[in-house]
Amino acid sequence: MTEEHDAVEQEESLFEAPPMGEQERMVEAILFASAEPVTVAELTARMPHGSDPAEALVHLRKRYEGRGVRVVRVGDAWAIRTAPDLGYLMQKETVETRKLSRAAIETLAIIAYHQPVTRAEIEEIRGVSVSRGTIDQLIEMEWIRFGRRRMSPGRPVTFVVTQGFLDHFGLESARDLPGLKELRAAGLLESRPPPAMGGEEDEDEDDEGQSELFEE
Amino acid sequence: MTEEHDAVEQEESLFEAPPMGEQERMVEAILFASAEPVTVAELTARMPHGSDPAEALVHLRKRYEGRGVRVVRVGDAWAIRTAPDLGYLMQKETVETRKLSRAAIETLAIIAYHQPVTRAEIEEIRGVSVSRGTIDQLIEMEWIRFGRRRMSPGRPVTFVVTQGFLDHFGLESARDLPGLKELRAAGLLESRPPPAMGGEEDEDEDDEGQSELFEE
Amino acid sequence: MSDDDEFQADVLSVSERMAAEALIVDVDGFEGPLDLLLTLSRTQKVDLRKISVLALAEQYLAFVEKARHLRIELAADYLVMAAWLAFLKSRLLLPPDPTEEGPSGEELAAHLAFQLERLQAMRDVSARLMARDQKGRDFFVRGQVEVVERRKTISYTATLLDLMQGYARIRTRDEFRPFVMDRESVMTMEEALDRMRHLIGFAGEWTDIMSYMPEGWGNDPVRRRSATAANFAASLELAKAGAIEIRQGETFSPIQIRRKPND
Repeated sequence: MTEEHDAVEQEESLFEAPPMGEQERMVEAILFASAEPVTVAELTARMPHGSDPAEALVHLRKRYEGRGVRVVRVGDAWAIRTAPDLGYLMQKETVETRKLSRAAIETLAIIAYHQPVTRAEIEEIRGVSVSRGTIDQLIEMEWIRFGRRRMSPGRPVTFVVTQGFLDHFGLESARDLPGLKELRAAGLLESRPPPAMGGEEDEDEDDEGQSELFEE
Repeated sequence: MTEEHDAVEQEESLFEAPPMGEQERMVEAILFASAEPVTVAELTARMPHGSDPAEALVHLRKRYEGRGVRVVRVGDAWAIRTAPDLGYLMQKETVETRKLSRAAIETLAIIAYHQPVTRAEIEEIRGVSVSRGTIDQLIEMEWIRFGRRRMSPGRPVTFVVTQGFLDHFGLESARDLPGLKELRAAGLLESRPPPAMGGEEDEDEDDEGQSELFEE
Repeated sequence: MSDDDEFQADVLSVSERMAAEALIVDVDGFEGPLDLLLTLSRTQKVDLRKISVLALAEQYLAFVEKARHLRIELAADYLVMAAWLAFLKSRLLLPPDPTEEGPSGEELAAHLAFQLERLQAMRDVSARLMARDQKGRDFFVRGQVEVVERRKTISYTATLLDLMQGYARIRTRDEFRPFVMDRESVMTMEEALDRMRHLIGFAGEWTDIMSYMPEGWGNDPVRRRSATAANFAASLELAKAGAIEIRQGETFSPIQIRRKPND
């Protein structure tokens, strides 16, 4: 097989091989268009007889030195690849704005209205446990941060809202947040007063007892 | 949104943009990495702020002149393609394109040369009705798409050719269609309504087909 | 119309006859009258701009005649075109009648010539277009595409309104609860039926339907109303099923029920 091939090659190489510059172009085009790295044998098979792809590759490789792409060896094959220092261009940054999840909004609201507030208190008020992810997300967004530890058994950490939070929501302070009555007046609450919560006032932040009102 | 973006851009452009040689490398890497043409806008978005990909493209295009691959313009986008004279080396990469019927080819040509053109106009030119399948096939191949509706009774939809069409036929723009100038000079792209049988004069219809061809 | 005689003669020429006959072999090969006309016009072997529309009309009419003679079904549009060309022919042959309305024969002929020239032009450029270097055949795209990694930065946002509504939602959970409590004050007929089925076994004697009031439902007026209605509806169901009997002494007097005595 090889002998036969050689014989054919010798015979054919009697015809003039393309100039090296042309061969370089050919290698360039083949490497560019191939989905897989291409071996020298394959290049030889595809190029006109008498071509010397190995030499063409040397030239081509040199030509691409310092360029945006490089001619690289992959095993015993060759390919054109992005220069490693430009890999970052192959990323496309897109910013997608999403609405905060309901759990996160509620947690944030409780912290804003009740700060400083412990995780246990948040859970008491929401009636469901608060996932770590929700807290982490709000911290990462820099809308909440850790406050003082509560002077109670276990000395739990508390959460408070940040200046970033106030800036985002256009508030001077967390005290500017509308109270329940105002929310109701603004139509944000059902106007029907709950029988059990008749005379309820807006809460003070540190009124721990109030959370009992919200137990299920 | 745009203002915000501009503001950011101006702010950022206070930082020095990379040297043009570097920008050329970046454009090179991005174009090499993509099979689809990349718009200047996308290049701008992916490159460091203050970059001028349009200028980098001029340099890059020159650099690849006469090489095995070329930097080509496709509408408002750019791509690297193998030099057409080396196509014979690529039997392996050849994609078997679906054979188009004569009706489909003529319909495509009519849309390309007369765009934006309505179905009725295509039928007028070909003298036969255009089958749905033909239009569907061309749309599916992403060679044509719907254009604006014509401001005439019934507000018929128009068809125009796509960037994919330009890319497939190696055209920089629809202006580069072969023989376009001659056709226009010969008045063969005018929409000339048949002499009205009612005896009324030909209305001076706005020759939308022609004037709009070059807006795109 | 100086050409008239000349083309009249041409129409009868042997070569054109032959050409017309050759065409008849495959009518389906034409995409329509205009396509056929374009093919016919080639037999004139002149620039399409200098074509004789009259001669063309003659050729076409001869073609249609021949097709009819050979009993070839011609589509309606071929016949429409034939009729139109016959009309055109008469206009071209007769001296223009100044009283007649409508475009002159020359105008009509010029338009037909334009249509043919335009169709031919589109065919020519179709061929030129398809002869261009094509992607995937003559030039090629990058084989090893690098996937542009889309790094999505998600920025979360909320408005003050979201915040307030979120808070309101939690703080008014008890206000929403009445919907649950409402249900607690409601006795459905199914519940009453279920209950009464069990109890009725012991009701051999006439008993006031009100005595079936479940415990704790008699004091709250809301609950009492609901339970009464449910019990009454359940009683009717049971009576319908033949399980109990119902009676009422007079209007507004107590309703009594008892188990239907076994026969």
